[in-house]
Amino acid sequence: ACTSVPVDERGPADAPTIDDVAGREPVPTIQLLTKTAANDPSRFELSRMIVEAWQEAGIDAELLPVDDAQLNARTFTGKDYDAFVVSYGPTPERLDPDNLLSRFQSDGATDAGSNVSMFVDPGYDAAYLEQNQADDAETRRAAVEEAQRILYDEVPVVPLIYPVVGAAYRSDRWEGIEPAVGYPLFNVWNATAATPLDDRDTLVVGTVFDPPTLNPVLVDTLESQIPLSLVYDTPLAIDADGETVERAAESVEVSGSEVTLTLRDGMTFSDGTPVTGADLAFTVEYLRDTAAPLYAAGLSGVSGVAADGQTVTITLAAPAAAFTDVTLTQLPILPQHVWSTVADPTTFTNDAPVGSGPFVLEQRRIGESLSFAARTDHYDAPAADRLELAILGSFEAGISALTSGEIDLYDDVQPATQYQSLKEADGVTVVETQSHGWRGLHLNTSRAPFDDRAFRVALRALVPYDDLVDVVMEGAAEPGGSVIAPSLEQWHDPDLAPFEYDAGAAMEALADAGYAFGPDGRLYYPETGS
Amino acid sequence: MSAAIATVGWQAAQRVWRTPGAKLALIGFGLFVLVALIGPWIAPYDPFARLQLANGEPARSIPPSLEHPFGTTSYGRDVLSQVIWGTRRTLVVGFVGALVTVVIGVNVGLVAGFAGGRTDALLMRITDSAYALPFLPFAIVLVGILGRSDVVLLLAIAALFWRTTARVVRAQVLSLKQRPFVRAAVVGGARPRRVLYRHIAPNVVSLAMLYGLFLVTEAVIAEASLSFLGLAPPDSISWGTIMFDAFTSTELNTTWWWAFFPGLAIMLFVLCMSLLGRAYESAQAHRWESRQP
Amino acid sequence: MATDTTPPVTADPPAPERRRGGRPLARFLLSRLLQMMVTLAVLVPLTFLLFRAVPGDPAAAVVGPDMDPAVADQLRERYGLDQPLPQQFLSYCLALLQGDLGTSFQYKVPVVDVLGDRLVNSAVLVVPAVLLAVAIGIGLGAFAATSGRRFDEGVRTSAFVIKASPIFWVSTLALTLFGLTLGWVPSLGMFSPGEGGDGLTRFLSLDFLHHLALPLTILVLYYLVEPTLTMRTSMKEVLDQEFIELGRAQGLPRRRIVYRHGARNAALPVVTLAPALVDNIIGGQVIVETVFSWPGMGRGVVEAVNNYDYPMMQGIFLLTAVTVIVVNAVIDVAYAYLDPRVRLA
Amino acid sequence: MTGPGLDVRGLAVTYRGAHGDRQALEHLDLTVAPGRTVGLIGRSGSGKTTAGKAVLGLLPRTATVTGEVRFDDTDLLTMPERHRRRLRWEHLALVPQAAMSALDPVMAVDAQIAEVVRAHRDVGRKAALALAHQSLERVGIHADRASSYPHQFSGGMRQRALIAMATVLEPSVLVADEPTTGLDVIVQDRVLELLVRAKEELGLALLVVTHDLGVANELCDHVVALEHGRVQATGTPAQVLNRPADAGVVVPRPAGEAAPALEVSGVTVSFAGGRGLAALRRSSELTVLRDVSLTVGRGEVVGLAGESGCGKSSLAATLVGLTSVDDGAIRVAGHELAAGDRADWRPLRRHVQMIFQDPYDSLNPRLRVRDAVAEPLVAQRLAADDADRDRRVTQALDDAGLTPVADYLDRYPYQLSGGERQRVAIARALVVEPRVILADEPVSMLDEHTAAGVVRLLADLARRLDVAVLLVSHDVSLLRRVCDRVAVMYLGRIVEQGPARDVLDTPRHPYTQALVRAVPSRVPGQRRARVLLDGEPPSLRHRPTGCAFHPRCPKASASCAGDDPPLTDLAPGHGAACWHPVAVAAEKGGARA
Ligand SMILES: Nc1ncnc2c1ncn2[C@@H]1O[C@H](COP(=O)(O)OP(=O)(O)OP(=O)(O)O)[C@@H](O)[C@H]1O
Ligand SMILES: Nc1ncnc2c1ncn2[C@@H]1O[C@H](COP(=O)(O)OP(=O)(O)OP(=O)(O)O)[C@@H](O)[C@H]1O
Ligand SMILES: [Mg+2]
Ligand SMILES: [Mg+2]
Ligand code: NI
Repeated sequence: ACTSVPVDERGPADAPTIDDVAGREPVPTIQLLTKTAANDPSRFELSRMIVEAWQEAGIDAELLPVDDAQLNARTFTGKDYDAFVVSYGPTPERLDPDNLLSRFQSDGATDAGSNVSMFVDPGYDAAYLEQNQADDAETRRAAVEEAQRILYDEVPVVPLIYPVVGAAYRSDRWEGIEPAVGYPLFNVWNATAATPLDDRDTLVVGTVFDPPTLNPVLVDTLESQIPLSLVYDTPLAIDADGETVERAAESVEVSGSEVTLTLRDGMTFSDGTPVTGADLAFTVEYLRDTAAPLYAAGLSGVSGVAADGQTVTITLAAPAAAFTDVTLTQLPILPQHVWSTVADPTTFTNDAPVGSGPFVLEQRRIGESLSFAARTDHYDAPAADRLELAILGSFEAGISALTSGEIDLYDDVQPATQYQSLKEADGVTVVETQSHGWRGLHLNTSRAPFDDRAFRVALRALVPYDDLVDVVMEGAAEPGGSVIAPSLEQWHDPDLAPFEYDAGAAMEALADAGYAFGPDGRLYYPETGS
Repeated sequence: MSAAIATVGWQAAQRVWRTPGAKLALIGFGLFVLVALIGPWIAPYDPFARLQLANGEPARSIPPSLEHPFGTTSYGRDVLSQVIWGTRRTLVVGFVGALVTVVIGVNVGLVAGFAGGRTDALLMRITDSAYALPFLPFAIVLVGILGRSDVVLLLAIAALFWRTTARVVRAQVLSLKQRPFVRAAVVGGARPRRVLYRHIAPNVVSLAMLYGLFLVTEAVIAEASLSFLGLAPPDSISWGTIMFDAFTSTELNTTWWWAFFPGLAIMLFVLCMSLLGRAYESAQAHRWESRQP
Repeated sequence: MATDTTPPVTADPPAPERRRGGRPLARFLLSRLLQMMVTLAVLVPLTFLLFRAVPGDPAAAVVGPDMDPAVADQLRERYGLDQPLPQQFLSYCLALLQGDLGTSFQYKVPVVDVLGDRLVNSAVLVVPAVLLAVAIGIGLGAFAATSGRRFDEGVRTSAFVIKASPIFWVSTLALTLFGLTLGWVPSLGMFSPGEGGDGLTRFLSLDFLHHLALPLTILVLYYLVEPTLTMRTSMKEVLDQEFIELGRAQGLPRRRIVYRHGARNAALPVVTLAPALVDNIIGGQVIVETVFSWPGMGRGVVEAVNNYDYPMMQGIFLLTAVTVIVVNAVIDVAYAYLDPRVRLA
Repeated sequence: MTGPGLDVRGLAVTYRGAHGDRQALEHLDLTVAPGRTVGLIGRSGSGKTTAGKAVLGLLPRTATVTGEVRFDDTDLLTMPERHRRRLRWEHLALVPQAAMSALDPVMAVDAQIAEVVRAHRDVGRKAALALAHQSLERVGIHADRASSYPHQFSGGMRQRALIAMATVLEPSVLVADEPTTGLDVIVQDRVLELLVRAKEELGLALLVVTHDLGVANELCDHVVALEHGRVQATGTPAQVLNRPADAGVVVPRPAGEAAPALEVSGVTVSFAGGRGLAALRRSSELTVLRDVSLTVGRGEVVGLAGESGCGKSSLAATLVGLTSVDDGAIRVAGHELAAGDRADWRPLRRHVQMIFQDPYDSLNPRLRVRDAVAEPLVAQRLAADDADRDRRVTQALDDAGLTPVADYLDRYPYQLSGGERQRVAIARALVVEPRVILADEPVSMLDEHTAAGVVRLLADLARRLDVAVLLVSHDVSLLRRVCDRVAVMYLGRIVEQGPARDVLDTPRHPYTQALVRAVPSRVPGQRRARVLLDGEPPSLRHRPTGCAFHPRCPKASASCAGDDPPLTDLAPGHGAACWHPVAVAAEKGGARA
């Protein structure tokens, strides 16, 4: 017979109890915000399980699923929450630790600031700054380790799981496709490397994400970057292993706050104009000055740009380690002769983008498809003649389209289990990669009881990590630990062990801090004055 | 007027019962209502519980069997229990939606038809405009703007569905107004309010009930459609949300039962209601209007 | 005396209006146009209020784990949502008059640019579905009304069952069965990736028809119910009428009576069904487009909602309403043309 | 040219139904020889139409027909449908009962006739149309109207078109089912004339189905009376139609001037015409009553006659305040209401009451008799208490002749017969003890016997309770029987007014004369001279100039089109609005002939 998943062995074994609650306040009900089951079923499941475990342990908690916008408004832009479940995707920029670490700086701990957990810790700020401005790898790594250790110990955030993400392609038709970090299959490397095994000439990539715009000034989501990266070259790029490598730039030199790039010779934009350092210099200033949502933040530290032939020197106000690894690996090189004539870049649709990338946009049909033609004169010329991005109506549509062969490659950052049914499909290869993104629990350290580290530690110990991995993720995940995922080997601190469910430790932490369960079964704050 | 509704309602039920072919629908309807009322006590499992097999494996995607007559979902939940729990929300939305709509529709129709002139013209232009708004896009947008909640859903239903009832009632009132017995009431010295509520309104009640019955099915389908599109209130369970889960699970081709049974429930319920409506209609047809002694 | 002799039977009143489609029709058109304007005049402020009273926040959809919160203010400013409401309404109306529905939050391009394609995509699915459904419905209804009890009952029962079956259920199951399990039809979109092509000729390709088959079939089935039932009832009523009986008495062949006199009259109410069916038609379209990933207006509205793209929602909403109003007006006029009682009234 | 006749033997029809079988016709025998007319008469539902259709083989499949229908020595009933179909219209034609709906509304009239022609004769479109036009011409519909659609025709024209359609192939047998029901008497007269002419010209064997004994009397050589599907009597009209058990003549009111209870002077009423935007324009207003003046004294019964649509009901509605007055004054029981005075009618409601035409619909279906009758008392708060109310309700029902009252108090309208309903309506009018009762065609929907009872009751009440009664009716013989005075309306004007006998026996206005004479005589053997007025009844929308009657008036002169004649007294108390009133002496002789 079927039974519900037992939550036994989790009882508050040696929970601190008291008979007299005089002089104590009860801990209010904790609200855990999450997305609705409709928006994100597995996140909803994770959250439900956590709340159930907390309740089981005697802590009053309730689940509050809300819409995307409401969730964002209450958390990222409002900070009006107790705890919420977040999902940090495995985006390329997160291959560098700076992106995640930057989210815990004290000066971002305002209602509209980027420090969602409202975490304030001067020691952390120092560590963050050090890694950000370090100019040698060793110092930076040490500072990164220090920063992640502080987050691990102070618990403003609890990474719950690192999902294993899946992707799949028709290996009976294409070769040369290799899994990479970030988006494992759909990236510029595979787009150019994919080679047909038969006489087909178009690589058809399925996606549920309809890239909203091809105007770099307007692009505001990381996902929209991918089509952009096919059309526009970037000076640097992150390769399949997560290393920063040269791309349009032949060489890059960093000395203190000065970055010097030398562009390849002989590159042309798709309209035939040669690519020069002036274009890159223009781009840097243009995207900074037009406040392009995706790039302006990274470029804000640029205090000066100078171009000389193919060489460009960028001066930063202060050294920034992430500038090369994050900003320059994303930055599309724009043709100055096109953009300098654009009257209002915010209404410019950029229907026929002129770039120096390996592909040119042939046609874009909103909600249906984008098709690209390969540029044979590119230094990394694609093996296939064309690439088509087919916009799908739903994730499941992509699964069936790959099965039936309507698409060749499908890479929609989803847990690997979602690709399960493809494993049996003929001619399809499913790729599973350990994500460097994670799902986690942000705790609002600016309000009680989350302002108390002991309480945060207790809550963290009451999360049933194994169940999250086994039941919700169906095994396609690793239990959480540091904010820098273990898969980012060069930054992850291996000393920080994965979390484990440990009710005893939780109760101990509560008892030590003076919390106790009253005769009514509720948890009470420590006695005031003590 | 509520007394009129009560008597008309009871007499209607009796007559419908005697109408051939309606018994089955009435029984089916009764069953649905019963399930909605006592669902939580008869559901074999917690609808949200992730079930395990005896060997500790999650009870994922089990086809219909004795143990799980409607099978289980890919999360290992019992579909039958979900359908049973979903009945309540579905029916509540259906009936409350229909009630609100009928009340609005009947009153708009009564006032427009009876007052005539400018009031009528204005109300009818508004009704026309309501006809220009197709329900589903309207509701989707409304939910998108005001948030996913039952109140918004009912608002959407109430905001549009009254239009048919209003039109029909208005037409009825216009014809009643010209009927000699209403003119006779005026000649007899009845004031407008008395004419409207004593002579006209009771003759509209059975029509309103009929539209009420049909509106229940419309509201149920509306709720289910929105839920299916993922616009149900968070954490709610209805036949539509079960199907939404099934549809977005990517495992529909291996767990057809997940979507099949909640859909079947909707179909049977709607069928029951339409059959009832028809039975009521035919039971009503010659009752009061009979010209034969 | 004059009255006692039989006078020649003469002097009927003069024919009131002999020019067909003359002034009465023009007057009718004019009044219909005016009525349309009034409806629009009610709708436009209503839409505006609906969307602006609860101002949309394009930032909310974007700022999140992947985006810096600082971007939010920047975006709000860009979409000019900080102006006072009356001023916004004015600029909204002025823009509307120029056919400008605003700029999509999501796509960053004018809403009309996106909607044009989507409207065409919806039309190629819905228009054939409606036409087929009406044609088949009229035929089936007429046939059911005039054929034996058993067939008639069968048609009626099937109609009721189809009517009771939610379309999302039917489409989901059909997609699962024919698309996924049996693999007879493609499961998504309008074209196989890589096909597509350009211009309207792409809708003539085999690939398109293959994609069209299942959603079209489901829509036709779904749309079929009302015309069939209406035609059936109306046909039965017409067949009970005196002029049909007279046709029999006149010795006209049965088929001629039923189809030339009966069906022609009975089909008129089917035409007037249109306004009442709008909900059906558009509701079915939204669902089918969503289930089959059909890039039309229906899926557009769902996507717009999921992306908090208010200008897009508003645009679709208004465009749908206008389409409905115009189509209804056209149908009214068509009806007036078909029925001499209206045309020459 | 004379074709074969029709011979029906032992015809019986049974309808199979969900609730068992129903024998609609039992053993009917009749013979219609060429050039002869046989009438089938009887009350509604007695099986007349069934018989007519059975003859043509037009009954639905649920009907079982036995017996013999012999035409030209063959039995139509045993003939295969294929053959029968060919016979129909070529030899046996029908003028169906419902002229209003017997023509296909979406097809031009001449095209419909041509279609029949082409179904039977191998002729081209043109030739068929020509034949259709010829046939329409014969019934007085000219080519320029022939291609109209049915809705553009008046009722009379449609009936004529149907006759044209039935005779286009010059059949031998014609079955005319209620050919004049629903038509105005003057139009009826013309249609009857047409039928007779067609019969004579074509040598038809004519079978007429009617419930109007007058029509049967005038038209038929032989009559078969049906009752519940059984032949009740058969023979010549003289043998079958004994003079109807008349309501007897109501006791006339004692002579002398009655104190006026209701006075109307110069009342003009118009309605906003048209629909939609047209309603906003003043020019589309429709004046339905023009300068109407009328007096009804206490205890007096005044009749109001006129053809359909002339404004009789509008006047009645105006007098109870259901319609507002543009001009003129109304004085009821001492209360004066001036024009434009939309003022409160409420104080007058207890003095003026109305009885509506349709007994089946003038009672609220949801109120019991008790409540229906009490309604005016409750609405006007006239009863002192419940006991008083009950007493007055009982009294009113008793006055209305519903005894024993207790039997009726708790019934719903659907449990009452038409006559009983009308009596409840009368009781409701009486319960407030009004001074004036307006009865708008109170008996036109009742069968003759019931109608006689109701009318006698009204007249009796007028005498007994001293109530003034305005009786609206188009039934001249009814008015003759019960009224003290009669007013005749034409297109919203009163064209003649005076003592009932004077007006009805010696009409002075040509219209009244036509109206009175057009009523088919029910005296067996009496053949009346037909009136046969020109043209169609005019509509208010196209009101002729001057004397509105002049386009149809046999005596009209050029001047008639100029000025509208005033109502002038031609004899004491007897006025007519005509430039050329009918001479008295000549008329007297004519009427008696
Ligand atoms: N198709 C039918 N099926 C069953 N019963 C019928 C059918 N047609 C007529 N009847 C019944 O047969 C009886 C005779 O009807 P018929 O139409 O012949 O009456 P009628 O004398 O013409 O009456 P009316 O004056 O009202 O036209 C009625 O009781 C009627 O209800
Ligand atoms: N509410 C109204 N609006 C516009 N026209 C009306 C209205 N009521 C009546 N009429 C018109 O007024 C004219 C007189 O109608 P009324 O009912 O008074 O005639 P009637 O003499 O009672 O006829 P009948 O003998 O057919 O009852 C008709 O032409 C009618 O169409
Ligand atoms: Mg009859
Ligand atoms: Mg009348
Ligand atoms: Ni003369």
